[in-house]
Amino acid sequence: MLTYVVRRIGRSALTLLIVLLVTFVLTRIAYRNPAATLAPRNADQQVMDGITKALRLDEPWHLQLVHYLLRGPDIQGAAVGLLHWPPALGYSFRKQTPVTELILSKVPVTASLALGAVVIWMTFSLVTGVLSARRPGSVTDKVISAVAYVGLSLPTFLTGILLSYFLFFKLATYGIRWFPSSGYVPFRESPFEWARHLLLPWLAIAIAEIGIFQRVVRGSMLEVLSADYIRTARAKGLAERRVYFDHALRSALNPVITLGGLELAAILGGAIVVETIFGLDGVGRLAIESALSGDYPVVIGTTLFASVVFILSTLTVDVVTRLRDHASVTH
Amino acid sequence: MSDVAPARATLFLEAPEPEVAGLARSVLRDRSVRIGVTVVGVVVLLAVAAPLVAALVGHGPTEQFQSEALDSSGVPIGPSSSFWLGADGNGRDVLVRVLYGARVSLLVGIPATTIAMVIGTLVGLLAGFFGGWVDQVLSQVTDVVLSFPFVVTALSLVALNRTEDGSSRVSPVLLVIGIVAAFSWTYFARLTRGLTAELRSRPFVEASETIGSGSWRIIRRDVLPNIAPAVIVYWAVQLPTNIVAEATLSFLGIGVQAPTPSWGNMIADAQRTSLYQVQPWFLIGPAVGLVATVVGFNAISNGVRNVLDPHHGTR
Amino acid sequence: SGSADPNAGGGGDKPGYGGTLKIASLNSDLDALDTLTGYSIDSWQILRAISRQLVTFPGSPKDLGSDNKIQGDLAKSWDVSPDGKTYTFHLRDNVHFSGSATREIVAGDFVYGVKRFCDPNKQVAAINYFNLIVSGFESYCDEFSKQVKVGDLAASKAFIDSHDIAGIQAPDDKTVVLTSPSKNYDTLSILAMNFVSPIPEEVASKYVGDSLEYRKHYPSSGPYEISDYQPGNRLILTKVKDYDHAGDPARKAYVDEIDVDFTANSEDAVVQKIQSGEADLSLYLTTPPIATIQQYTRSKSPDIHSSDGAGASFAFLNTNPKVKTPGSDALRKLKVRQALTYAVNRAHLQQIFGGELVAKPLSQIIISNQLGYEDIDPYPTDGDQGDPAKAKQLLADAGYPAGIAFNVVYRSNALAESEATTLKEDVAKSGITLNLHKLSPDEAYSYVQSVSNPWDIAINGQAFAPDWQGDSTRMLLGGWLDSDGAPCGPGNPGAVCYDNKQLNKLASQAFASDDPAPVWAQADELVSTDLPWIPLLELRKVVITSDRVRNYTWSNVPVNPDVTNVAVQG
Amino acid sequence: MSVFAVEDLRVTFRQRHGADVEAVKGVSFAVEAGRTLAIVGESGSGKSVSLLAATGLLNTAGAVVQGRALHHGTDLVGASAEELRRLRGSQIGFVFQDPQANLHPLKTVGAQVAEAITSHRREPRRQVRARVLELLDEVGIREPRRRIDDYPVQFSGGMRQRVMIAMALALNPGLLIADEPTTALDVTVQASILDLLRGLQRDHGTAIIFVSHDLAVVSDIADDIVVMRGGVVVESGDADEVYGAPAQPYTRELLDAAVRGPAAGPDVEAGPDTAGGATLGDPLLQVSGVGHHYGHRRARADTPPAVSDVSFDLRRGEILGLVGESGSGKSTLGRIVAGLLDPSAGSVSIDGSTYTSTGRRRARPRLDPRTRGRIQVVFQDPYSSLNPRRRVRDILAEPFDLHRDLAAQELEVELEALVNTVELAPSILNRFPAHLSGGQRQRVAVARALALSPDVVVADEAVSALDITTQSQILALIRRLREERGISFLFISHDLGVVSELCDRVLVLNGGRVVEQGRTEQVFSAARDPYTRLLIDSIPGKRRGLVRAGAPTGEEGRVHV
Ligand SMILES: Nc1ncnc2c1ncn2[C@@H]1O[C@H](COP(=O)(O)OP(=O)(O)OP(=O)(O)O)[C@@H](O)[C@H]1O
Ligand SMILES: Nc1ncnc2c1ncn2[C@@H]1O[C@H](COP(=O)(O)OP(=O)(O)OP(=O)(O)O)[C@@H](O)[C@H]1O
Ligand SMILES: [Mg+2]
Ligand SMILES: [Mg+2]
Repeated sequence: MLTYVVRRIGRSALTLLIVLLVTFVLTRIAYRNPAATLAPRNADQQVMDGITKALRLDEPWHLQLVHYLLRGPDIQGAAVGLLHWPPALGYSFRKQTPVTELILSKVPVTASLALGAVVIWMTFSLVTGVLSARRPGSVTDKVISAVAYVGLSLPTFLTGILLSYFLFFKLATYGIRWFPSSGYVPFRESPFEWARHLLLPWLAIAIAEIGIFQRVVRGSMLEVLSADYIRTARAKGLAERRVYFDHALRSALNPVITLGGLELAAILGGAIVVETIFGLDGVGRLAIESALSGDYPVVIGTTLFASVVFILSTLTVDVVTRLRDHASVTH
Repeated sequence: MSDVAPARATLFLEAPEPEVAGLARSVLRDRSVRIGVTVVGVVVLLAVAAPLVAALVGHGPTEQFQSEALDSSGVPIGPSSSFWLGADGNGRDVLVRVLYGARVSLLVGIPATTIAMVIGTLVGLLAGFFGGWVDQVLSQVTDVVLSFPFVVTALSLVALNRTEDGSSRVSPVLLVIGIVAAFSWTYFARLTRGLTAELRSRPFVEASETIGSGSWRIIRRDVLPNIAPAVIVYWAVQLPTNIVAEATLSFLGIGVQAPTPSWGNMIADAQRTSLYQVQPWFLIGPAVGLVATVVGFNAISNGVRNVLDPHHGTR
Repeated sequence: SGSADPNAGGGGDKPGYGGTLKIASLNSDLDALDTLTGYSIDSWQILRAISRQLVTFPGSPKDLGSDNKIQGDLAKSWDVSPDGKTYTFHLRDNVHFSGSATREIVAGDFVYGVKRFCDPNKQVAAINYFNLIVSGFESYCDEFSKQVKVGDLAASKAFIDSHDIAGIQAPDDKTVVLTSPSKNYDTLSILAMNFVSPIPEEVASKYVGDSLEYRKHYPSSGPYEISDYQPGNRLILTKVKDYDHAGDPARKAYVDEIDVDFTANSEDAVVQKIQSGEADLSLYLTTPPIATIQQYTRSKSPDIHSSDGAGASFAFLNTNPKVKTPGSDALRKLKVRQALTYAVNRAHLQQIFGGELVAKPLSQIIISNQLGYEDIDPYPTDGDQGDPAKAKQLLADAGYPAGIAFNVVYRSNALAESEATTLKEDVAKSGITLNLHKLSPDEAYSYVQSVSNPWDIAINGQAFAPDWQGDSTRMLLGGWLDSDGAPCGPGNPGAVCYDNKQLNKLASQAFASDDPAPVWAQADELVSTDLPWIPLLELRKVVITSDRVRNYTWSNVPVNPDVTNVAVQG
Repeated sequence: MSVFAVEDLRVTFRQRHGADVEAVKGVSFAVEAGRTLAIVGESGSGKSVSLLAATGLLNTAGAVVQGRALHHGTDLVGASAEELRRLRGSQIGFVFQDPQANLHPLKTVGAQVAEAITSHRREPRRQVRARVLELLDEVGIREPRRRIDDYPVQFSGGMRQRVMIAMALALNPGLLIADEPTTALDVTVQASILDLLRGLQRDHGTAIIFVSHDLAVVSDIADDIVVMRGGVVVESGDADEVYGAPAQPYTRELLDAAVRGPAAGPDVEAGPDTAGGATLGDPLLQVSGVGHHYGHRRARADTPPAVSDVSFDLRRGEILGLVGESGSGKSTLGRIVAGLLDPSAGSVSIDGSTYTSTGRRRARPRLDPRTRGRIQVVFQDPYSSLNPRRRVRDILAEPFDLHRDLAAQELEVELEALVNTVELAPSILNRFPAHLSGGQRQRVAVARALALSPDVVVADEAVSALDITTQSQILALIRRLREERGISFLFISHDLGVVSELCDRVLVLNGGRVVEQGRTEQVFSAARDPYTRLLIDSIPGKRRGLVRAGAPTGEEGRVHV
């Protein structure tokens, strides 16, 4: 197990390095004339030359990469290179802020978004998935499955628009202010406001995910329910509730965990659409805004961040499922 | 989105009926498939008929009818006898644009998914069949692609696509196809890799070896035909996902470019201009188109899975 | 947070003190907050609350054009030398900074502010204005950029400490003396912009210009100070404790708090917030969506306000001689430019912008409330609908009988996108093909600046807003289009490389003139015929507010509501 | 009154598409306290379905159950779910076939046994645990205190089945239903599980219903017998009577098929120099010092090699049996001989030329085409050894395609000859494997192996998955091929009975090593190695004299493992 984890980490590091290389080269080609994009508005040629010098943009790109990987030059008092603690991911001239700081300041929002959404969608899909699998083909199953279908077929941006229009705007015009349209209140400021502000975004994410996961849980449950050991559980005289939720669900969870890890990673790496629609100042919005505005140090930073999140969560999922499988390996 | 299939895909290897004809017959008997085929059929028909409709009502997809379809302060009219779904903020016919939007969705979704399928299947076959370092290298590549964030990378690629003279290197639609394919082949690769590795240890593959078949021959004759049904079903699973991906890119403004209509950028337009509040069809038209298409394809893939995988369906 | 003031709300439209003014921003952050760097009407709208100048405009409830009476701000009075080149300002007593500095504001703070202008870290666009009105400014800046590298804070500070500008002096704490190399009729107007604001050196020199840190430690000279700033989330301005209202006649500062909400990401979200009462005003919203305007006007809502003088929409042409695309080569021919102006259907554009309330066809460079405006139309067409036949003819004459294609870049906002797509459709009838490329708002500015980006035509929705109402004609005719005032190259707004010696001559005549209007009119006719840009629409400013807003006031310089003079109820 | 009686039970499965399946068509039987009722019958005869239906465990939505199932007089068909739940586990215990699949993989064995108690009684945790330990001890788990918190995967198959039995007996039910409880286990383990059941029945007076398809196994334990076929009971009665004088032809057929005699290879002569080696020809294949170790070099330290230092000769026309417990390395050795796996030590040669040996770092060895054609394989599972997507014609034509350039006409002739050899009709060529019976499929697999006229065929459990009748047919085919074509077979099986009947010589593997080799009848009658003896002793069927293993006379020698 330990050697497995070590090897996985080695591979992940390699993955990360390749992601970094590709992103670096990609942004270097994609954003031509970076100094102009990075300079403050109205900057003249001198300022741009200054930025070019400071960021060593006049050097060949492989040297730039070396600077980036090593400590790099100091810009306005902050290192821009990776070999530095905490690793600096460059400096955003546009925002006049080191990239690492910028990203870390957005993490709480995105994390709140992801975690709340995952709790909602997992709870709902586990319950509805089990209900569906209990009597496949029954009315309950058909209704739940049909709803799940629509949920999974709704693009998040559409759900977002509709939720915001009906639950915020329409209600608000009738004077009912349950849901704010946008914004984020930190949890430690007011847990209630935190949840109130995030409820619609959570729903927007959860609706699609419930659609997916309900089906995964259902399928996985159906498969598990036909397993011999479920019959054994019944043969012991176990109550049906325990058969479903203890025995069956326990084994049915593997695909749920695997897929859940992937989806969660994608959201943690930046839920661009939802963050944009609901004006959440998270990593996703930072990523898309920097990409749109050509603030490429931030583009590289957010890309790396998303990769790290993805890699960490797949690693976790792998280790968890392996630990579970460890108990169930069949040879 | 979904990688449900890989987790359960080995079930397809146990597909009850080997003949394509028989399979098709029982697939078509499935109710969900029939609903899906009907919906998708209608969408395809409408997409094909888009120019006809355009000619019939006399409105091109990007033609603006400011004088007929907008009032003096630029507010579009709602449905009328000549504009069946009303107009958008530029005085363009929403119906015609929705129909042309269907073309974009299909013209992006189908090739993108197919390309992804071909690449992914090839990669998965090689990795699963040869194992060892081939697998290591290909898995590494897959990992790298998987860990790229979709939208941001797409944006970089869009920026990359702009040439020195400001035009695009390849047409934006091709680029969108490429981006969507680039991000979805990995799912096919994971699926095929698992299936191939599973098949690799099947006695009939070993049996082929014992009569002296080479690797390629085995891949072609023994592996490919057996993973094909799963791959094709997964194609149908991935297609709606990719249609949504295109719409999302267009919604974010990095997919199909204005004035070419795409459901994604139409919805974005309707939302951004708030015009959906006075001309709801501006939003409902493309939204219904998109959701119906996606539901249709989802129904088909689900139905096919029901048939191929007895656990999945209702009995 | 509610209001503590018993006057708050109250009957009728009488403004009361107290309450929170909530502003929904379309952008996720301010483009600038430093008074030196801020050069957008939206940053000015906020800067109005947190900075004061020597002179200012007091705001007007009627419209933008009527807010044209300059009055003393931090200067209680001033003297002008007989040659009109030297201004001596006498500062008010008992005015203080707030926020990260709380000491009294002294004359040296203005001098420091101007000296900071050409720090290579804090580039200012308006630098051309100051070349004109501050003697010795240009050479100071040259020296600055020679000696100081970008990113080197210590060197900046050392340079500022050791070098002086001849044209701006503080003989004592209460006196600022400004000397210009030549006489300018609009010196005071220029000073009314936020560029010349007092800045405490002990704070400002610690931070990188307009960085997040600086914004968080912003030293305010206005009635409000920054109490909380989270880019992407919110900015809260709180009224300075025990603010001396008597010492600030131009800003009533009714509200206790101004709360800028950066979380609305689309035009739709912004207006929904205002319509639902979650916000009172907008920021970065050029014009409310047509649908919203219609809803307000239909219901005869008192909460929609409009004014002339918002600015204009132009199609910028790439006149940079270094650019060699087929399109820009063609555009160097007058006939092609004329063809383009005939091809445009201004009536359509007006309609998609939202009709009469929002825009009217524009056939010249300056707009109706600018000095020297006379309604001219060198290339008239029927009902402003354009004349495709004529356009085709002109194109053929210019050597493009088969038509021509241009690379068009446009800003990705709703207005510019509609404008660009409508133009594309309309000019197609004249055989002109527009290849559209979308640019993000942030990217757009630098994109058009760079010579390596081969665009031919740039569409912005709103291309410009006057720096101030009235005699700001110099901004266009003596600034952007004047190759003496704004040499070709980056840093030049709109990247204009128009070079017309005749215009330059007229402009320099006008600057020194006591009656510049006829000169400007002549200059306007000259360029409007020569078409350095294709004028499309003159824009009116339309603002919607929540029903809590009282004492709605326009503010000249920001071309926006005056946040220091509106009040809220409840 | 019987403990449990089924009367005229009928089970029908409604199908989504196609006709309904009537799996059980009116079955009746009964079991008394302290007695064992054995239900036997071929696969698919309805044994499991009838028992599951009778106890409400048929977890299929579309199943319709009619008739009566009386437990101490109470009818369970139509009883409420709660009522059934209360009976199950407390009054009726179950042991199912596959101990691997019947234990929850993610719960400790202790927890699973405890559930059997807690689902019926509320008892303090400590008390339950004590009882679980007691039960584990009772079913023969050594050191239960140490093993109680292990997961099933840490248990061997036999131990898992003991855990299942512990679960079934936790509340001391009056009735134990054991559905093929030993089928998936090794002979030796099977013997000990049967012992355990007998002991428990003796101590508690439990009524047992014992399901099996194996008459030999049942013969050791049954008091009464029910023979089923196609969903109906064809014969039932006292075990002694049924074994002694079966009334029905089908029962007789079953019994006959179960009878195994030792190899009757023609002209088997003991070579003077070999230890009981029987020979027909010259040594053809030489295996010398072969060993194999799976896994990476680092991992090898912890695991013993799968095969080590195995040497033997295979002569022309000889059938060599390879027996041993599961995991003893039979298949590994077979794969090495077949050239599908490189050994990590030693070499294999045919006619003196070595074709596979150690030292090559490849996933798969490559044989030159000629050698490849000389050594062929028939695999265990007839279902998975044929590509389901290809027609029999394509499958059989493949070897010709690869090795010989034949015109269509010639190919057709060859193919027909081939199916003839394996006693199939040419019409089979156009079918897909899915449309063949198990026996037909295995014949196709044999035909494919024969297409290249091999000298050696490795048959790895080639008949183990087939039912008894089909087994006999395939064995006869193998014998015929050896006689007509002089093909040598390496016949791998865990079924001592089959081996004793078919093979000229046997090789006994234990832990990857050869512990005994010699002429079949010699090994079976006078095994020298204790392990071999244990294997032979574990062969069921002794109670009723069905087995007289290795009896050279062969008159009533019935062996089945
Ligand atoms: N869920 C089901 N749906 C349809 N048919 C079924 C179902 N379960 C079992 N059958 C059929 O019922 C018949 C009897 O099956 P059963 O499992 O009782 O056989 P068995 O005698 O126990 O065989 P084995 O020895 O293989 O266990 C078979 O033909 C089987 O295909
Ligand atoms: N591919 C493999 N990788 C690692 N270990 C293996 C592999 N195949 C078999 N083994 C191990 O090698 C040993 C011998 O296995 P083998 O399959 O040869 O046994 P067998 O005698 O054929 O058993 P059975 O009767 O169950 O088929 C076992 O311990 C098994 O777990
Ligand atoms: Mg059975
Ligand atoms: Mg084996």
